Amino acid sequence: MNETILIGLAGVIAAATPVVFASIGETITERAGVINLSANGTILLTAMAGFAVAVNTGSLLLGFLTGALIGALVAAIVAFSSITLKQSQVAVGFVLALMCRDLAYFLGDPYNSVSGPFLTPTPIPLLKDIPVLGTLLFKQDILVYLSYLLIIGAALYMFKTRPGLILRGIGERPAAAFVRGANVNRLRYLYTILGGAMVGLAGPMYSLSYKAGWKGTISGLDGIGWIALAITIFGGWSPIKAAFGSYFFVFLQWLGLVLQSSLTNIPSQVLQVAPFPLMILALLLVNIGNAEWVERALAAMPDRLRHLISGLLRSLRSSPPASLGVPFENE
Amino acid sequence: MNKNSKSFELLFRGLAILLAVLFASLVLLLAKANPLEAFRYLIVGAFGTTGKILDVLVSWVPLALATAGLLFTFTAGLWNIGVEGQITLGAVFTTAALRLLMNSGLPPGLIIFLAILAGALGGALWASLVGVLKIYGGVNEIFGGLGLNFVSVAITIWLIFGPWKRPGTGSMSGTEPFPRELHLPVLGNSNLSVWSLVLAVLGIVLVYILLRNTYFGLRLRAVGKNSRAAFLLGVPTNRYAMLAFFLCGIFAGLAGAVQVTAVYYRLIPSISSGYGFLGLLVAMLVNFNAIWAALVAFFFAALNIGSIQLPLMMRLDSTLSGVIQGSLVLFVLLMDGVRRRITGKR
Amino acid sequence: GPAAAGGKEVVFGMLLVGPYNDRGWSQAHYDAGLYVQEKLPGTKMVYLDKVNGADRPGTTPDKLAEDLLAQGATVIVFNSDDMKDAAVAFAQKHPDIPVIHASGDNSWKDGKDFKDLKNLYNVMGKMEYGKMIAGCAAALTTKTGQIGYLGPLINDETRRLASSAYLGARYCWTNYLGKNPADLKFKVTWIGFWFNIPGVTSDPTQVADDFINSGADVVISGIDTTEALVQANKAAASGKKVFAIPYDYKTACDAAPDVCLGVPYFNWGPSYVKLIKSAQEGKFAAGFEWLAPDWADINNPDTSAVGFVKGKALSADAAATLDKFIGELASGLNLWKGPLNYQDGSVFLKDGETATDFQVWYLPLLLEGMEGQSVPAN
Amino acid sequence: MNVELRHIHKHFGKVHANNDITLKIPSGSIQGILGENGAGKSTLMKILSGFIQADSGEIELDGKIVTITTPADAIRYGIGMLHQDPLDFPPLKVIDNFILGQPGGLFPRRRQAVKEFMDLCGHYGFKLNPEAYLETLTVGERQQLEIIRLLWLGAKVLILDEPTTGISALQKEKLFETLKVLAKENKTIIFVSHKLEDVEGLCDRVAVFQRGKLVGEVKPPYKTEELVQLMFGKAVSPGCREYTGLNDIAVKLENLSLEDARLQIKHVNLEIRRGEVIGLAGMEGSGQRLFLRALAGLQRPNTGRIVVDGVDMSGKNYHAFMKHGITYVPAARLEEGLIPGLSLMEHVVLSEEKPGFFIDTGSATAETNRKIDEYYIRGTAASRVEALSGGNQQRALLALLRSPLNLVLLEHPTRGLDIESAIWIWSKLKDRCRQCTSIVFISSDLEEILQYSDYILVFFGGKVSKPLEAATTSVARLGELIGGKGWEEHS
Ligand SMILES: Nc1ncnc2c1ncn2[C@@H]1O[C@H](COP(=O)(O)OP(=O)(O)OP(=O)(O)O)[C@@H](O)[C@H]1O
Ligand SMILES: Nc1ncnc2c1ncn2[C@@H]1O[C@H](COP(=O)(O)OP(=O)(O)OP(=O)(O)O)[C@@H](O)[C@H]1O
Ligand SMILES: [Mg+2]
Ligand SMILES: [Mg+2]
Repeated sequence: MNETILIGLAGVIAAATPVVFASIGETITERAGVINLSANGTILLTAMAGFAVAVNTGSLLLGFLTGALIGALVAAIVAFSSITLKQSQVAVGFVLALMCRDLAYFLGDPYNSVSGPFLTPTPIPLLKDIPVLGTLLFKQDILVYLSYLLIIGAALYMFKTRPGLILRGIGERPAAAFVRGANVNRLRYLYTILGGAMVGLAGPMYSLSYKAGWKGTISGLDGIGWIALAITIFGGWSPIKAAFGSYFFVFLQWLGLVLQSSLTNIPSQVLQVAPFPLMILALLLVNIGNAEWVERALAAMPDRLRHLISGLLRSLRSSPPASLGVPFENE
Repeated sequence: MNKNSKSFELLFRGLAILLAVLFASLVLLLAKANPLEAFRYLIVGAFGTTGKILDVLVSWVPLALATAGLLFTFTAGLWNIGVEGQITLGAVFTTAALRLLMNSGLPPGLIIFLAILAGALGGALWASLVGVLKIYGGVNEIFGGLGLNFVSVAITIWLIFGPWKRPGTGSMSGTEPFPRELHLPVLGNSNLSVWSLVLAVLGIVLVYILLRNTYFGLRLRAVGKNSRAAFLLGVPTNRYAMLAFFLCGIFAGLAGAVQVTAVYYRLIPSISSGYGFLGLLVAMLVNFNAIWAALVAFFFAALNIGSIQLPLMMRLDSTLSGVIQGSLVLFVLLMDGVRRRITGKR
Repeated sequence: GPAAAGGKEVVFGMLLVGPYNDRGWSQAHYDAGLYVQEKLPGTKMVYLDKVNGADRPGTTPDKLAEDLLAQGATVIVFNSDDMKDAAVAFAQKHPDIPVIHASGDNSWKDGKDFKDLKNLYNVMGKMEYGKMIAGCAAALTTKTGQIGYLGPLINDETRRLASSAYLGARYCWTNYLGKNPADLKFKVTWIGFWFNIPGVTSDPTQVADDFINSGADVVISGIDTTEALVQANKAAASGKKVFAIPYDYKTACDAAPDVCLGVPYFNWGPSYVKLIKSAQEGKFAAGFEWLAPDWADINNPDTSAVGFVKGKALSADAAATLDKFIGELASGLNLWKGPLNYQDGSVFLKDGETATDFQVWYLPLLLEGMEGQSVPAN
Repeated sequence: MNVELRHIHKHFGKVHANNDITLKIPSGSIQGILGENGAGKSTLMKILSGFIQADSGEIELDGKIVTITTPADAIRYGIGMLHQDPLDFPPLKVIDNFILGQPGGLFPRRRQAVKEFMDLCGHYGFKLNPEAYLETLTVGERQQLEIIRLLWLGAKVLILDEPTTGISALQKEKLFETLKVLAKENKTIIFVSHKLEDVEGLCDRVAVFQRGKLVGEVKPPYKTEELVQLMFGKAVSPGCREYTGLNDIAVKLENLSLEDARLQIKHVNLEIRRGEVIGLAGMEGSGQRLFLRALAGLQRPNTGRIVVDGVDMSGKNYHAFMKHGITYVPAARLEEGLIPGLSLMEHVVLSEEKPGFFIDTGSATAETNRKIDEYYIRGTAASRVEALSGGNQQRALLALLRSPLNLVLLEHPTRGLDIESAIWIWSKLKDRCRQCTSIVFISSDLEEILQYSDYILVFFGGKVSKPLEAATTSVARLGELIGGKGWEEHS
């Protein structure tokens, strides 16, 4: 493959890494049956706070820890209000999405355009020399390598381990998990906070690495959180598909600018927003089989055609955790 | 005090407001600012002069319209997060109509009227798209709406920098401003257009009446609380959910139309001004009551206007208003949960 | 000071489109305000930043200017092209208030958009020169012969600035390095806005990376934010020899001195002093100024409207050549001179013909030899 | 294991669900728990299994007092419970359901688990495919899975809460055999039911609950009247049969074929006469619900016609059917039937077709109060429906039926109700029949079907029997058909 394209694709992987963290974090949270809608605000707040801490302490590690901590804290608010107080998760998450954003802009003002430390790539010896893959995967920074571990680890955990089975269980049917000995609400707290910490990490991943620095409202991060949420859904609550969705999203953006000079009669906005219609289309495909009118229309079709289409629709269907957003009460 | 009484509920509301104020103070202290001074400037900045109060009303009109619309979708149990895009498309349609008709020779009043109608239509169509996706395609309205918000911004920017760009330039300042006769007339020396105020007040009253004691309002509530059961009881639930989106879209579109005909007099990149999201916050606070919605929206608009004084007088960022608005809603939600826990009501 | 004599106390209000501390366009104006306070005793600045539709929803710059009036301001500065209509509207509404609009053209008699207002003054620096110098520094430095220009959105101003950079680069490439102009690759990629909006614009970080990955070793920034410098710095940290040229603000190189070839910047202070002083003395009159650098010393803070600070990364050789180029410009070298074609091959300037200010200000297309979109797609 | 419960109390708000229950269950026996709906049976079992906690009282296992605060505790002590509605994970595989909750290392040893699963299946004669998805299993199979899962976890006490509601007679036989084997293996079995014949056929001892109290313990031989007397505090008579059908045909099905993701129903022909009651019997998931929904226009038939009052309704939707006097009453009252958050009065307004824009609150309240009186609903016009008791919710649902009606379709009209309420509900329904309304209903209670139907359709895996005349059919005959036996003469 052309080296330039390879390096470009490697850049896509790097650019997508924060989104990978955020969408897998959200995937874990939602698998446990909780929607944390606050991602957009969380990422901005942690980008700012992580940057501020790193600037003041000179420590990147502290910056990242701050991000994870604040992400966990915001998630804990969502968990507390939805699990303990039984308030609407969507409402609380949405409020936090807006409030944390403004908080980031307000408190981050003194750090606007201050220069600070950032993470540089660390190619992995040996691995980096593998043809194609070396350039693509192994000349990145340490966070990108972490993201590989995260993708594989999260998928293994979710689908192959005992606690992963319970995680899926509490999202599907908390009462059934409860009678099998799982402390549903405690686990929901745990996974919401854990997922929140991952979303929180995405912030410093921008401000201390991929988009080093903090520039207030022109940091260019407002919207990322919503995109990560969309990708979670697009990925059908699977870590691997969420990662794929993140790469795909950034790839389209990249394609948009690579093709800008050759496709001069296509407005540049088209490829930039393409992920959203695509997300909607994906949601449409996986859900439309459940729509009443489709069922009615199918019923009127001749047998062969009906079986063909309904088989197709069934194979596309991917349903969210059955108890997503539903609080669990055993009394 | 009786744990189930109204005053108990009020107590918790008061507590929530107190907590929000404390939280905002804490944030201000973190920014090394004097909270009392900041609050004073917020208040003076919003109500200090008649001009300021009129400015608050300028901001109130689109916010109240968006909130009023959202009461329909909230009542129907729908999270119309796409309202931002609906405001934007309202503005786009209004601009399109004005551009189309400005040289038609029609009387300006009629042109404005038609353009506002077009705005309502634009918002309604965009909302219907979310509705169709939700109702006939199973796409959750939160994600459909979110996606369409992004698309609406892209459409706006494309129009501003592409087909509708000003001669020569193409800038964030938006499209070519419309001539003065196509502005909604303002009150005296202020920025407030009485017509848009009338529109908002009428809208609030209409929503109040519709949701209060009508068959329509009851059916909408039934759909919102239990759509399956409402269907079996004979309510055409899909039609009502679509109607909720459509009506919300009309109001959001009107908000967009007001932004074009009474505030910016053109299409700008961030034409929705965040009123949709802010409207969602307001709607969350007011429990389906349109009159309360109007009052809370006024308070939120006042925070927006008052916060302009912060950078001016204290070198603080104006986003404090958003922090206050958000924390208010957050603490009201939290305290509501605490109260229910205490009273044992689920 | 001498200026204090006879002047009355003047409060001037400034409306900044971005954050006052953005280390870019807006801060350059803010610093100029501080400069005025220092040079003109008896003056005081009040300002409001983030004056744009996204950050201050529901209001417009002309309305916000009223807030500055309420603070006692008697002169108002609008600092962005985006405030064009607001500046005009405000000036019309307050005919007795001197209004300074940086970067507009409404008071330009020969411009396309002349509004005959007694109290509106347009001032702009000829950044074209700054960009030419930037382009020259880039051409003198590039080893690959590939220069990337990170463009914001497409309009007259951004086209002419990108084209100026190209002209400077091409001149130095051919005249000093003696290379074939066809071997110089100058590519403009537009992100679609002044800064990144995820999901709406292209990501400038990606654009900068893409330039670097596809072989450009100098990236010139035309946007409000510093992605070009940041990405070049990162690439350099991993061993690549790449450089960047930021924009707008005098000390912009400080963020990554090791890869910074220099920065073309605005110095609004002197012209603001002049204008505010005339207001102070009651002599303010409408006008339009498009100010060239002070060729005696383009970095003289008291006289030059546009400057170029050389960066640490610029080699000594290149720096010397660059000085030579600046000297030539100072002595009248005009790069806006024919034969010059537009990007589509049509003739812009015939052989020997020089461009008028009008032609440069309202440049309709990029120039021949530049790669990239000239007009937004419809 | 010997189980002893002492002075257990449990309140839910003002309901005293368990009132000073003291009960001793020896190892190796099958203990029956009998009581009408809402008597507190499930509550006690949930306390024993750690799902909820008692307000006060003691639990003693093999002579030692234990504290059980979560299901995890109960599992540790060897107590396993099969809940009234199976608490398992339909989207997961059988083997995942089996493993989920089993303690152990990070990675479950799947192969080992499959082997042990197959061994247990073999031991008790169950045929379960470990790799199948749970949603493809019948309720009976899911119960079997739960039983062996609990045994695998080392359960010494097995609680079964109404395990016979959703399964066929055949499956029930098999279940009872298994339980007897387990008792012989010295497990303690607690069998909860409100069906007398189940308890009589299985249990070594029966404890009877009434309104939260333990009112008596009985040993075999059982006398049915004695049990009924204990359960209800009085004897109950179900009333006598009455045929209300006319000769006039209300609804006619011609060659109707239906299909959903799981099963097909083919070529059904049926005539429903005015005032007639048709009961649909079958294991849950055999097609009754699909059929009932098709009759309401909620499910579109693939072929065939539904003719109502001479009008062909094929392809029309539920609201079109409603206009022709057809109404569907779902089983899940609060999920599908009523609207939590709205008052009774608002329900009455919603259910009526009145023109106009504004609601006339005064007349609506009057109308609601009339219905409250007529249907003996304990509540007021302003009561929210979720605050009504289950029986009153069901009454409210009936009160909301429009009149006149051609056909009422009911899913489990008396599920969760005690016999008295059930009898009252049916008397109201029969009143409707006398007003020429036909009724088609689903029930898993064969007695109810035989008692109230004029004709019965039996469903088995999508096959539909010819209408059987209720008066000449027996429970045994129905049980066979439901279990898939004796269909030859029907095809
Ligand atoms: N979680 C709960 N919240 C409130 N009340 C409850 C709850 N669970 C049970 N009850 C009430 O406690 C009483 C006893 O209920 P329980 O479920 O133990 O009855 P049951 O004997 O199992 O009845 P059934 O035969 O219908 O299963 C009923 O009045 C019921 O409404
Ligand atoms: N969510 C609730 N809010 C308020 N009160 C409730 C709620 N749920 C149940 N109740 C009240 O608790 C009591 C018990 O309800 P439950 O359904 O257990 O009655 P029940 O004894 O089973 O009667 P029925 O035989 O009619 O079902 C009723 O008086 C009911 O009004
Ligand atoms: Mg029970
Ligand atoms: Mg009950």
